[in-house]
Amino acid sequence: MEEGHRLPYVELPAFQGPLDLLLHLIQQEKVDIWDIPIARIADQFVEVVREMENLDMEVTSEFLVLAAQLLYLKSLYLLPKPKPEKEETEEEDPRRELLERLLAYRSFKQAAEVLASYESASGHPYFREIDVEEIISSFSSKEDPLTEVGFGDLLEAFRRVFERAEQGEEIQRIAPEAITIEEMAQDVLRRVVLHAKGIRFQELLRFNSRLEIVMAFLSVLELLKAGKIRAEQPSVRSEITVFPTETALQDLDEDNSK
Amino acid sequence: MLFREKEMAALEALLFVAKDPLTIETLAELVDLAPHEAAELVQELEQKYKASEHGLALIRINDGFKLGTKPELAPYIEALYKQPAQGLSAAALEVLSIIAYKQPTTRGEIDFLRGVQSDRAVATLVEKGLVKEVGRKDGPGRPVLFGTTEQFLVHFGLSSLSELPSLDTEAFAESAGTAEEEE
Amino acid sequence: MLFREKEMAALEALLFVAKDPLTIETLAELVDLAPHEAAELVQELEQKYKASEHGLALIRINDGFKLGTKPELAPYIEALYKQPAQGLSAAALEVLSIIAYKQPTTRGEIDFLRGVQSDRAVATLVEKGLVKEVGRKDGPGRPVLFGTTEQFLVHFGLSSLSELPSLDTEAFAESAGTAEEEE
Repeated sequence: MEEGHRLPYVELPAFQGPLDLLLHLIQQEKVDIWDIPIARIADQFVEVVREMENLDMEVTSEFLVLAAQLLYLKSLYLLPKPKPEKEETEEEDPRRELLERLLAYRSFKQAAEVLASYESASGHPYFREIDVEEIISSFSSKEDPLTEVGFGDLLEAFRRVFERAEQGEEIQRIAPEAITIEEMAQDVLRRVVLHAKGIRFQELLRFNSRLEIVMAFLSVLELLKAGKIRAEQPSVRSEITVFPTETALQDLDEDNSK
Repeated sequence: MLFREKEMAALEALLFVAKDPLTIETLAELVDLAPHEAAELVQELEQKYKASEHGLALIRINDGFKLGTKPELAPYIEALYKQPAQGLSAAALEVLSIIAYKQPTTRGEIDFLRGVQSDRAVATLVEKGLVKEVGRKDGPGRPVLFGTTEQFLVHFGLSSLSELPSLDTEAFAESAGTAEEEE
Repeated sequence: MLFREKEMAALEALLFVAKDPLTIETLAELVDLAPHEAAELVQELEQKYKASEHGLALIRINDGFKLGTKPELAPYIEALYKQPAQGLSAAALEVLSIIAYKQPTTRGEIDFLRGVQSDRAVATLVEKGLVKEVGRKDGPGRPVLFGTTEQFLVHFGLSSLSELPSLDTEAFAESAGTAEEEE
């Protein structure tokens, strides 16, 4: 190296990466990127990286990789060329890939500088923070969630509840013999609750088997004892009608809150 | 104060972005004016927005101000934020029917009658304003009692709950039986 | 169109409450006007706000409009928020320019173009809402693709990506090919 060759002046911390550093060195040479003196630039690059290490700065592997690449390119120029120069095409320029990358990097860096100037130039507009939920909830006439729902639909929905209670889906799936008094009582109570005006004992039966009649009767007795239903029988021969009591509903809530 | 154009513009911008209302004192400090001057400008702004070609208005909340839209333009904003009509789920409709006919009623009763947990459906109905808490039931746990809302009545064009068509439970029972046979 | 006062007011209110920029078509539909009439009113509004005593401005973002504050009043708003405008770091700006010009693009491509890892900067930009994931690239690892947001346009006072300053070098296009191969 020539004696007295000035150290590249660099503000070390400002580099965004090895390409940034390389670009900086080339710009100091004031030559076109395609005409860079690769040997000198390579030396300078290595020197700056060493300097960075001396300053205990973070020298990422990317810097070292590029330094190696530059030294390799430098070595190519020091070796005698095997081929006559006239056949050399641009594609064979070993610097090509690196320099293209550098050019691309330079254009993005310039674009970044333009963006920075936009950013600081005039400030930018501010917008309101829009709380969509709040806006929607402020509407005086809320969207009617019942659009296209009529009485028919409401009654139909209620009928479905009834239907399920009447069918006692679970009860039907399981053979009555396998059902406990408690389960049977639940089933009976559900239907009694739905029939505020009372339901006849006969209506509680689905299978009409002796066993079911016995089970249902025991259930009614249990529910009567618990005060959840009350029963009316105008005469010994007439049918028993059962009604829900207040207690029945109270217990539901108790069960539910458990 | 026609020559206070920059301060006027700044006030407008501040009142525009403010989430919480800004007091005259805050505004005055931000635009570097005496409070009485700021107050004067705010008043001017308020007047300006009163013109019918303006859709904004100065809204006064307690001691503060912010920009908002004129109340009469709400329908346009509703149209902008109109959400696709979301029908009620079958479950929600069932719960609604139970509440409508058995009100006031509790979650426990609803669950029991449907044979399944109904908390989600109840919450949806409350959120949509069709159902509301109407009190608490005496007894253990004092469970919440639910009833239908005015919105519910409005939708069905009822002036009171007594106008709900009566429920013929007998007919229901029969139709349920029929449905069973058909199955 | 001085007699279109109500529509004018409605437009102003809509542009005030809109979360996303509204197109002329949407506005026209909402205020029940023909698109060319709505466009005329919007332009009138834009002009009106240009007067120096107004702090608001009609901001054009892509094909849409929304109301915002005039850029030059930003210091007042930053004072209100007690948030001095913080510029982006040089690294973030580099990454942002790469994403802006090459979107949709991947972290791999950004790293290659900058010659340095950019994950921190990308994360910062995503956090600031200037950049977002826009999909995934086909191919090994299905890397995330990044693109700029509307907030990006607003932040730099651009109304669309086409207003980005043009990149100067012809090597730009070629380098794209190289980066592709490297990945």
